[in-house]
Amino acid sequence: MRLYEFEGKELFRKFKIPVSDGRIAKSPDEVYEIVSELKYPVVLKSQVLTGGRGKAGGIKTADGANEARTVAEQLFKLKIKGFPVETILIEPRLEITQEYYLGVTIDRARYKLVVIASGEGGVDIEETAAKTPDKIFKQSLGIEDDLYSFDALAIAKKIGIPTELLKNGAAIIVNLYNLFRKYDAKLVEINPLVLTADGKLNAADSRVSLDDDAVFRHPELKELGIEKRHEEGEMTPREQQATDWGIPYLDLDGDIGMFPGGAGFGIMGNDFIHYYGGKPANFMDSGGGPSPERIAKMLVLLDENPSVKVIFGARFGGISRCDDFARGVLMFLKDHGLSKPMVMRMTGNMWQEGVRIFDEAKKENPELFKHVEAHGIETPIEEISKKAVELAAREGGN
Amino acid sequence: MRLYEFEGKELFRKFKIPVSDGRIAKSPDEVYEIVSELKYPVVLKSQVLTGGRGKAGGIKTADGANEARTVAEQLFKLKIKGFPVETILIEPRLEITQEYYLGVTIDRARYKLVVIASGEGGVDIEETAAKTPDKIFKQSLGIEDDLYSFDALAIAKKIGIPTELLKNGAAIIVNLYNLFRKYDAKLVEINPLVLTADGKLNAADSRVSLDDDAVFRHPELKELGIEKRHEEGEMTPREQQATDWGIPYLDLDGDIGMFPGGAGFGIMGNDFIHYYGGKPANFMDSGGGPSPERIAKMLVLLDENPSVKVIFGARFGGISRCDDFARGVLMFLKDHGLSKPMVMRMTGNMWQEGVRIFDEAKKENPELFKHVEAHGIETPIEEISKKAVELAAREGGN
Amino acid sequence: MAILVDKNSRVMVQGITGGAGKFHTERMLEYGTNIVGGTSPGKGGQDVLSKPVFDTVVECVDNTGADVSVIFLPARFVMEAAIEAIRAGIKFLVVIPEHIPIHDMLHVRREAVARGVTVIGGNTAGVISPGQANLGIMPDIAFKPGRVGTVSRSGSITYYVADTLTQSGYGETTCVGLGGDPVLGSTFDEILLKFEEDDATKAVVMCGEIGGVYEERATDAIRTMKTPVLAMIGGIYAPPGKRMGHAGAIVEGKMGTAQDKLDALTDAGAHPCKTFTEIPKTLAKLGV
Amino acid sequence: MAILVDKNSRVMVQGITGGAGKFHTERMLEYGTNIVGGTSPGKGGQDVLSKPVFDTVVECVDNTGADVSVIFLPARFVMEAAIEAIRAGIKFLVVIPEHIPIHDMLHVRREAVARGVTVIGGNTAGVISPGQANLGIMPDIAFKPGRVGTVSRSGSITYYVADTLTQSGYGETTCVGLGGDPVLGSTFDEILLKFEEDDATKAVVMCGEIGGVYEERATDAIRTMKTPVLAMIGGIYAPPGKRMGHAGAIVEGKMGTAQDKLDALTDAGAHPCKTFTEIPKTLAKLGV
Repeated sequence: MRLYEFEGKELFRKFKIPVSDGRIAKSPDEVYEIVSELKYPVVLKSQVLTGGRGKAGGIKTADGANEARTVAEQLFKLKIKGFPVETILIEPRLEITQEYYLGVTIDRARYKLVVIASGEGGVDIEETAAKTPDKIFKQSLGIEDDLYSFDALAIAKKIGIPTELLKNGAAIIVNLYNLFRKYDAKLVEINPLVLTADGKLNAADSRVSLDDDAVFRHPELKELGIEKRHEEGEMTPREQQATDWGIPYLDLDGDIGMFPGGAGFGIMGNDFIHYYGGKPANFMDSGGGPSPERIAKMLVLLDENPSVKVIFGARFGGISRCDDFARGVLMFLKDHGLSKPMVMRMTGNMWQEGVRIFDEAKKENPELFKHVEAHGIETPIEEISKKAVELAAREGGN
Repeated sequence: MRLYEFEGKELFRKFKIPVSDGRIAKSPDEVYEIVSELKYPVVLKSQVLTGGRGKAGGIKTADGANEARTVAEQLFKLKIKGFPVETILIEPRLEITQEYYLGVTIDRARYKLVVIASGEGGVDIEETAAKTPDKIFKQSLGIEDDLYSFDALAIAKKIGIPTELLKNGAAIIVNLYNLFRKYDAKLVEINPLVLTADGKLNAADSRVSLDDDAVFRHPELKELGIEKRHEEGEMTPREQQATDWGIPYLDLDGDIGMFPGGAGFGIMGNDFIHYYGGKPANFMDSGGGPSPERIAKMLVLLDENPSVKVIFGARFGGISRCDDFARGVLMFLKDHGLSKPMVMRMTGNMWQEGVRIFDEAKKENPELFKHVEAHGIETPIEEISKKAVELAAREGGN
Repeated sequence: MAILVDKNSRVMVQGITGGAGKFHTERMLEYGTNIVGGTSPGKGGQDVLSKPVFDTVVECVDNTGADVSVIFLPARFVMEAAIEAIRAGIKFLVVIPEHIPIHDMLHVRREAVARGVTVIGGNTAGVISPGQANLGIMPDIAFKPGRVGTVSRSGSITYYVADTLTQSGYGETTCVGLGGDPVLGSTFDEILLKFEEDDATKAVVMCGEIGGVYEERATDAIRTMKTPVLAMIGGIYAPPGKRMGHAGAIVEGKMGTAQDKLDALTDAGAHPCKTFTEIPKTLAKLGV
Repeated sequence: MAILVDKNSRVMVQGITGGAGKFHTERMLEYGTNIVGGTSPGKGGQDVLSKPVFDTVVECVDNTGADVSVIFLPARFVMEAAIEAIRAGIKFLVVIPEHIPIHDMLHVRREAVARGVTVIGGNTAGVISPGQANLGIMPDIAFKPGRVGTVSRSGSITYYVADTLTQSGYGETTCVGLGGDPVLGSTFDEILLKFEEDDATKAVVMCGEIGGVYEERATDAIRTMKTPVLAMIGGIYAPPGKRMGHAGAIVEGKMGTAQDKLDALTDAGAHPCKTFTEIPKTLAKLGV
């Protein structure tokens, strides 16, 4: 769960990491009102859940309320990598004399937390890391380890924080690390941490990503107004629909509707379609042990997508039982009806029961199954993939 | 810093340890008002910073507001081991079917935290521990160790918490341990943890002692109304005076005023006086590196105490410098004047400077020193002790 | 004859009284897995499927001699359950649930490494040594005793690969699902090296996917192995995954695309396969 | 010739730029203590009393070869300073400040034990090996090189005992103040056993006091020692101390009165002394 800059700074404030007094606004009029009250020149920062905001023109300065309103009008029209600007953070403009980088993340390969620091902060930090790795300092710690001030001070010294600010710098590093552990973060970054002309350190930007799976442990986030949110750019209407239904779904530009089991074959199935010359219309993941209702909804998404010419179904029942799968398909066939050809394969856990459910329903109403070509363990999945590609070519006429 | 029962329960509540809804009252009228609002029979519990409250008659039940007022009038007149009852905690009366003991403390000899539990809680827990130690269960943990639910559950099972409440019992133990670590406690006890007739666990009493030296880390205690407090029973006026001045001081029943250096010789000096047949009038500790003002105040306490016939002074300057000591004595002699004989010894850090200060002052005004017999390193402290005892015998005429 | 679990393993289930726990315990028992009991705090003394239920793992180990445990519990309870099992002397632990907090898994990993315990998961379909023991939620239909080991991130890929090996007559020694969570109890290299030590395993199929760092970490192990390794990577045609900020790039380097991963593994000596049907062909070529 | 510190020790001061730190550093230097530098975070590069100041202990150790450190810092900074010193390779650490949070000292002790470092204090007057090095705040007037070691809880008692030994011609090898805090970096037994290994130390005077549990813990060590131990306990006539709840009684047993402690030590073979003047008499009787 990625936080907005202003939310991350709220957490920084709680952990005594110095940030500017910022105010947020949702409209040009609000921007005008806020800036009217302020005596100093401001910076208007678009709040979006993506990087590259500065280069995309999402950060602007203004000297007074009128200029701020004009600038804000432009910003609220912006879309940055598909994210519309809905909130602007207004902060005093800083006179910056030096930019540092501080970050904490998880080194998954070594199962460590890593504190990263550099004396060359800013947008080009990755280039610095790639070209002059000796300008990047890292300290690895076990999840159970405290970061002590003396180690933080050594880091602050290495990245060139001035002597008189070493203790402050060390405190910021320790507090950032504590914030990371306290809130189950995956990533916290201050980039840049700036040294201002009046000799103060200030976290000029925040990037905080928390572990969605641990948010339940932090109900206080809700009290701060920080809630689960959609982190992708603007969605297609169908992606929005899938999100509302809790189904991981992504529109692609092909014509084969992918109706897979778990995420693993969800990814590899797309490769298979490509190998045989087809193009998937989507990516989808059923999640572990989907209910019949969910299975039915997955099919609705594909059936109602005009780009989809053919549906490719694959179910290897593990925690997801084939009987539930079959029930879901049947529910869809009865309640909604299938308007395009579907070729599918079903095997694994409870597959006999799945077959029995299909057979019975077919006996009762063969019409329901007129577009369905269902295979079992006897047909390799590659054959099904090939059939789907062939069908799509035939249906699409292209 | 020992907390009152109701304060400890406030912390319990924060840590989800089940306690009754309690209300506190400062007068019989307040008790009457509160009980009038309540529908259930209540128990009135005197809030004092000492044990043995029940046996001293400090806990009473009442069935209605009138009875509660009458009972409260008696309780507010009580003194329990020298502690006047100033606050009463009013709680619903519980129907208790079983009493357990839970505690966490520090094993100083082994540098461990220890969780202690017993199926036989209540006031006789120490007797249980002494007579049937197999009914007491202990688990030692390092200060860095978390107490996990599974270990807590094993403890809960050992002390006989019913199967259906094992998870609740384990949670209480874990939370008590977490409270201990979170608040830098020296001791937390639930005695008794009770099982009520309606099958619930309830922390019926709390005992919480925090580390005074770590209270600075917990400003939130102040927000809960928990502040540093005097933890002794009623003080003599002189003890109160000393406390106000920040001087550790205790009245004893002898006639030799003890004016020692650090706590170490403060304790042993008292023994020495006894060895030579005398009796100290007090215990006192100067604290590390006392200022001249503090030294002077220590002498004021002794000079104004009519029981004191002779003052016995001993200073071995370590972190407490003899020059400051001499300046303090001189300040007292000039501002207050000494009304009784004092025999003293001064050596150690900066002793030459101390001697110089005395010599100079004496030259200027010999009258100031007419009651002062000052020795240096040449006279063993035992000789000074003997002299003090002899002087006291002479002065006291007994 | 197998790695991690075989017919002599004494298997317990943490969360044996829960819905999923009970359902899959029954399936595992039907497969012939030597399940000796389970835990459910506060339900000690009951029986489930004629197996004894205990309040704690220590009690279960003391009374049944369990040495392997499978966890079926809500994600938020997994960390303590895993540490409990590790401290109680369990030597191999399978963590089925998904959505386990990442920091929790770091604690579990630390405890496991400190005590020499192998943990797989979370979010794994489990481990099966065909004909001997089936731990987790894998469908038994795909598996048959044989001479090839498999290790993969995803459950569904495990099934497809095993199905392929079974249909083509190779069969499997052990099939290991590492799990789909971002931080896992075990990594490819650790499992590959266990296969290397198993005489019955004549080749290993390793299936990774786009994202994460565990595939790249396997190259050193593959270079040292005598047992041939076949590699499949999912996501060759998937859009590149999101990186975790600058810090992610700095710590983990360039996040490998699926093709990068496949190239790295091939460079280390693994035999790349695109589809399942290429697996038996490659094995035949290698003379397995 | 001494324990813990001698003339070859390379001593640093943590908090060397502070008021007390600087004052006592000057005194220690005057005594001839081999002080090589100190730390004060944010003041690295300065000089104090012609000794270099560093930001971190690691820098100080790297540049000066320091192996002993004395801490003069406010109590709330002691835990981190101590852990910093221990991790930087300091082998003997003297913690002067009082009022250190108890939980902090538990952390320090853990770190010290894990890395084989000796810590004394908090709330200690320090350690002196007369004629060689004086660490802490002890007045040098009381001390002279000689053949008796001392270890006590209280600073003032250390001075009186040393004064007695000095005046009676025995002199001291090393005098150790354990400190007055409720949880200490070292215990009597640990220091006694160090004296046992020191050839120059012909006897040890141990001074405890009422309260706490550290005196009783020394009895096992005393039983194994060849070097005679003289024991003094303060508080024979003091009112009994407060116990720490039921839990304290359960964990620590009956809180020893001063007389109980003296009896236990005597029973273990120590020679009890009531006043300082009995010390040289007892030593003479023992032929020291």
